[in-house]
Amino acid sequence: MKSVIAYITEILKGIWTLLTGMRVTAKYFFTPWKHITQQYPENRQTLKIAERFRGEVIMPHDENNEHKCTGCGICEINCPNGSIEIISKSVMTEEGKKRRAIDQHIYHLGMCTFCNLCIKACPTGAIVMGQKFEHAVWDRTSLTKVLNQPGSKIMEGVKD
Amino acid sequence: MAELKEVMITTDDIKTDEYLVNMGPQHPSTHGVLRLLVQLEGEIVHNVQPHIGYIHSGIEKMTESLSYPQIGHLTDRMDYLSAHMNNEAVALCVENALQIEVPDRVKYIRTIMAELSRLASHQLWWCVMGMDMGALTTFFYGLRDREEILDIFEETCGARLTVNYSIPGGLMFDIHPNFQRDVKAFIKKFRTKLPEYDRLLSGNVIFTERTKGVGFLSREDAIAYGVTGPTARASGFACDLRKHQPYSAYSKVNFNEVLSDVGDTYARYQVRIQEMWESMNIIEQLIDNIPEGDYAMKMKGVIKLPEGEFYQRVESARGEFGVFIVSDGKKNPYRVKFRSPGFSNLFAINHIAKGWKIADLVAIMSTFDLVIPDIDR
Amino acid sequence: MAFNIYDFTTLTKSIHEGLTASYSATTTLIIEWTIVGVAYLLFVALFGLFLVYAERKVCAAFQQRMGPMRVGPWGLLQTIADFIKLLMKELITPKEADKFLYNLAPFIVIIVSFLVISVIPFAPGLQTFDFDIGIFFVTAVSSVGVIGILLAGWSSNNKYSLIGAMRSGAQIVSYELSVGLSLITIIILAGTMQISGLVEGQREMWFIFKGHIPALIAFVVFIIAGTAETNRGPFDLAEAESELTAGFHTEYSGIKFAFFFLAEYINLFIVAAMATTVFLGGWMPLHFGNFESFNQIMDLIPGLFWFFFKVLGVIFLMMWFKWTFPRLRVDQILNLEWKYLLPINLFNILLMAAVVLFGLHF
Amino acid sequence: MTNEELITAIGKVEAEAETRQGAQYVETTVPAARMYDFMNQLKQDKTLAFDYLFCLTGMDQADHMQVVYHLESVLHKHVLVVRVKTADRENPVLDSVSDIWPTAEFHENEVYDLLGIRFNNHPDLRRLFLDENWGFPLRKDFKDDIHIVSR
Repeated sequence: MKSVIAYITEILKGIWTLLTGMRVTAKYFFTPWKHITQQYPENRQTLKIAERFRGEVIMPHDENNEHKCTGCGICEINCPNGSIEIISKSVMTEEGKKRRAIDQHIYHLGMCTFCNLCIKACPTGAIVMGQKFEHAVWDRTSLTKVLNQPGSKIMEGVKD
Repeated sequence: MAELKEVMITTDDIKTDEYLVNMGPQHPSTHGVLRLLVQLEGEIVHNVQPHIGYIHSGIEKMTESLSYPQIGHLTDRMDYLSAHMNNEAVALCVENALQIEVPDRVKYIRTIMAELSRLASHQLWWCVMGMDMGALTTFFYGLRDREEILDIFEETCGARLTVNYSIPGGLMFDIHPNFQRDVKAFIKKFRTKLPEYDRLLSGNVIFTERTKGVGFLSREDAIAYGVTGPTARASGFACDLRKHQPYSAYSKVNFNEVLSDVGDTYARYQVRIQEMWESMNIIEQLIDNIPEGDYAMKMKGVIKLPEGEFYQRVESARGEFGVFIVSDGKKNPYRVKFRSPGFSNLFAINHIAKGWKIADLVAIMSTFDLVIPDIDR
Repeated sequence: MAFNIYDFTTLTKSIHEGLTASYSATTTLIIEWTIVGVAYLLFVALFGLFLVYAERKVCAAFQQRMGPMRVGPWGLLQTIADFIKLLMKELITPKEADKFLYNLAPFIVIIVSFLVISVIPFAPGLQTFDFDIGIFFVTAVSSVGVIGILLAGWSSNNKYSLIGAMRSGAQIVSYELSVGLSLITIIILAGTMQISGLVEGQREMWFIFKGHIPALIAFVVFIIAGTAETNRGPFDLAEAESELTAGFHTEYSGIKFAFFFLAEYINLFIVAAMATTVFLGGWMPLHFGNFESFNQIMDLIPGLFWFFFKVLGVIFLMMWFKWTFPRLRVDQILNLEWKYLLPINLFNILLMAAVVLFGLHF
Repeated sequence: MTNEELITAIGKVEAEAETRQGAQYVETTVPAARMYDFMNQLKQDKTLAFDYLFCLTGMDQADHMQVVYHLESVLHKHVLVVRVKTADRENPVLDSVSDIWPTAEFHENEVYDLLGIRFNNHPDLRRLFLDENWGFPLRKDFKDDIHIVSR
C-alpha cells in the first residue's frame, strides 16, 4: 500500500512540476505586448546605439574641412591587424619649413577588429570610433576607405 | 535434445554491432565546429573521441609578433562568451611582470565586469542547455536576460562581445556615468528572473529525470583530467581561483564557493545556477563602493617585459584560464601559452560519457559549457 | 440546394439527389469521390499551412517573440512562401539509398494521415465514412504511419535516420496501446464504436463531464499518448534535433520533406480531432444540464465552429507542451508508457466499468 | 609547505634537479632521462602530492626544445614548475606523463602538433589541430608564405 501511495504521489508531484513550467510559458503567452523582438530595419530611427559603440574608425572633419591628423603613424604601429596605412607627404609651411602631413589615411575596414588601440594611441585625437554598424557592401574593395576627405588639411595648432 | 540445444539462441548471440557516428563538425549540439567520433552500440555510447582544430586560429603564434597591449584583443576571440576574463588575465599577467599595482578603481571595475560576463556566459549556457535537452523556450528567456548585460557592456566598453576592455595598466575607458544605475537595475530584475529559470527547467520532472544520476565525474578524475570551473566544482574539487588565489578585488568581497559532491549532470547544472546567485552577490557588494581614482595608469608607449616567465591564472566562466608569457625582454613576447579551460574539460568527456546514451552524451556535453574557439585557440 | 450551416445533411443529400437525377449511379459515385477527395486535399493543405503558421506564432508568443512578420500582413503568407520554396527545391536522393523505399516512405506517411481524416465528423452530416467500428479504424490505420517512418529511416542509409526511425518505432508501438485503451474507456461509457454514435451520445453532456474522474484520466492519458504518437515534443525523439540533427527525415528535401512536415501537422490535427470527438463532444455545443436559455444560446453557434474551436484548443495545449518541456530520453519514454500510462489506463478501465455498471456517471 | 621546504624536498626526490625560487613559483629543471621517475615521485610522494597538472607548455629555445609543466597540489596548495629540455632540436623526444596525469595526454598531443616534440609511451599521439602535412608552426624557424603575412 505504501508503495502505491508513493507511486501516486510521484506522479502527482511530476505533474505539478510540469504545470509550474507551463505556468511560466503561459505568463508570457498571455502578455504578448511584452515581446522583446525588435523589428530592425523599421526601427532604425528609434534605434539607440551607445555613444562608445565601436562601429568603424572615422576621422571627424570640421566645417572648414579640417582634421587633426598629423600623419605621425602611431595608429599604424598600434594596429594589431595592419588595417591602417598612413601615406604621408611633406608640405611646405608658411614659414617655409618642410613639414610632414597626411596624404592618405587608409583604413581597411575588412581587417579591423575594433580593438580601439589606435584611438587610444592617437596623440591628437584625430580618429574616433563611429557608431555606424551597417557595413555590408557588394564589393570588398569598398571596405578600404580613405579617412581624410579630399582637399582637407590639418587644423590650426595641432602639432605632433 | 542435443539438436535443440544447438539452435537455441541466447542473448549473447543477438548482440548488435558497434558503429561509428560522426557528431559534427556541423551538429546542433556540439556548439560549434567540434567533431565527436562516437562509437555506439544501439543507443549506448562506447567511446567518444573528440577531434578538434576546425577553428584553430593560431593565436599563440600570432601573439609572438604582437606587442603586449595588442594581445588582449586576440584573447577576446578565444572564449568569446567570457571575453573580459581573458583580457583581464593578459592584463594581470603583464602587470605582474612589470610589478605594477593598478588603482583600486580598476580592480573593482574589472571584478564587476568579470562577474557580469560570468553571468552572461552562464545565462547563455543555460539557454543552450535547455535547448540541448529539447526545451526550446529556454533559449529565448536566457538570451533576453543576457541582452541586458550586453547592453551594459556596449555602453561602457563600446562592444558587446569582444570587449577588449582590460588593457595592461588599467581599463580602456572609464565606466559610463549610467553604469552603476544600469547594473543595479539589471541585478534587481534578474533576481526575479532567475527563479523563473528554476521553475521552467530545474524543477521540471523530465529534466531532473534526465540529469540526475547521469554522467558521473569523481573528484579524483576531475583533478586528474585537469577539469576546472563549475564542472569540477560539481564534483567537489574546490578549484575556484577567485577564492583560493584572489586577484583583482575578489579578496575584498564575501562569497561562497559553490561546491557539490555529487558530480552528475544535475550537480553541474545546479552549480552554475548557484554561481549566478553568487555573481550577483559579488556585484552588489562592489557596485556602490567603486572608489574614485584613475581608470588607467600611465603606461609607456612601448611596453617591454623583463626577461623571464610569467604565469597568471584567473577563473573564467568555464574554469581556470591561464596565461603563460615567456619574455626575452623585447616588446613582443617570446612565447605565449593560453591554458584554456575548455581544452582540458573537453577531453574528460570520453571518461564520463562512456556507457551512457546518446541523449546523455548531449546533456553531459552541454554541462561542460564548451566554447570551441576556446578549445582550438 | 439548401445550405444550412447547422446541418450539412441537407446539402450533401441535395447534391447526391441532383447528381443521381442526371447521371448513372457509377458516374455519380465517381463525381462524388472526386468532390470529396478534392475537398479533403484542399482542407489538408490549407489547414496544414495554417497549423504551421499557428505553431510558429504560438511558439513565438511563448518565447516573447513575434514570429514571422515579414511576408504578408503579420506574416500570414510566410508558410505559403515556405511551401513554394519547398516545391522548388531539388529532390536529393542519397547515392547509397534504397531508391524505391526512399521514395515510397513519405507517401505512406501522408496517405495514412488522409485515411484517418476520412472518419472524422466535422459537423452534422460532414463525415465521409461512418463505420460501425470507427474508433477501431482510427487506431488501426493511424499505426500504419510508423511503417513510413521506419522505411524512411532505413532506406536513407544514414545512421542518424536509422536511430531516429528505431526510436520512433519503439515509441509508436508502445503508445498505440495507451491511445487504444483510453479510447476503450470512453467506449465503455458510450456503448458504441461508431463515431457518429459517439458524438450523438454527447448531446446532453460531453463524455469528459459525463464520465467525470475516469473520463478525465482517460483524456489526460490520451493527450499524452497522442502527443507521443505524433512524434511531437516532448516526445520528439525520432527527430531529436540536438541529438540526431533531424532524425528519420535528415536526408529528405523538397516536397518529400514537405510531406513529412505536413503529415506531422495533419497527425496533430487528427489527435486533436479524436480528442474532441471522443471526449469533448465533437461538434456538439456545450450544454449545461437544465440551463435552457444558456443551452439555446450555445445551440446558435454552428457545429462546425464548435468542432474547430475545440480542436484548436487541444492543438494549442499540445503546442504548449512542446514549447515548455525538455525532451525525454528513449528509455524514459518507454518507462512512462509501460510503468505509468499502461497501469493507470488498465485501472482506469476498471474504474470506468464500475462507474457505468453502478450508474455513477451523470 | 613553504617554498624553502619544497626546494629541499624536491632535492631529496631527485639529486640532479636544479631547483630555485622563481619570480612566482618554485622552478626546477630536470634532465630528460630522469624526468619520468621524477614526475612519478612528485605525484606519489605524500608530502608533495602534485596531483593537478594545470598547464603543459612546449617551447622552442633555439638550440633545444623545452617543455614546461605547471603542477599544483590540491591538498597542499603548492605549485611547482618543472622544466625539461630535449637533447635534440630537430627530432625532440621526451617521456610522456599521460599515465601520471591523464590530462597530459591531450596537452602533449597539442605540443606534438605545434612543436613536433614526440612523447614516448603516449597512447595516441596524433596531430590535434593541423593536417599531417603541416610543419610545426610554433617552431621559430617555421615558414609559411601563404598563411603568414608579415609587415
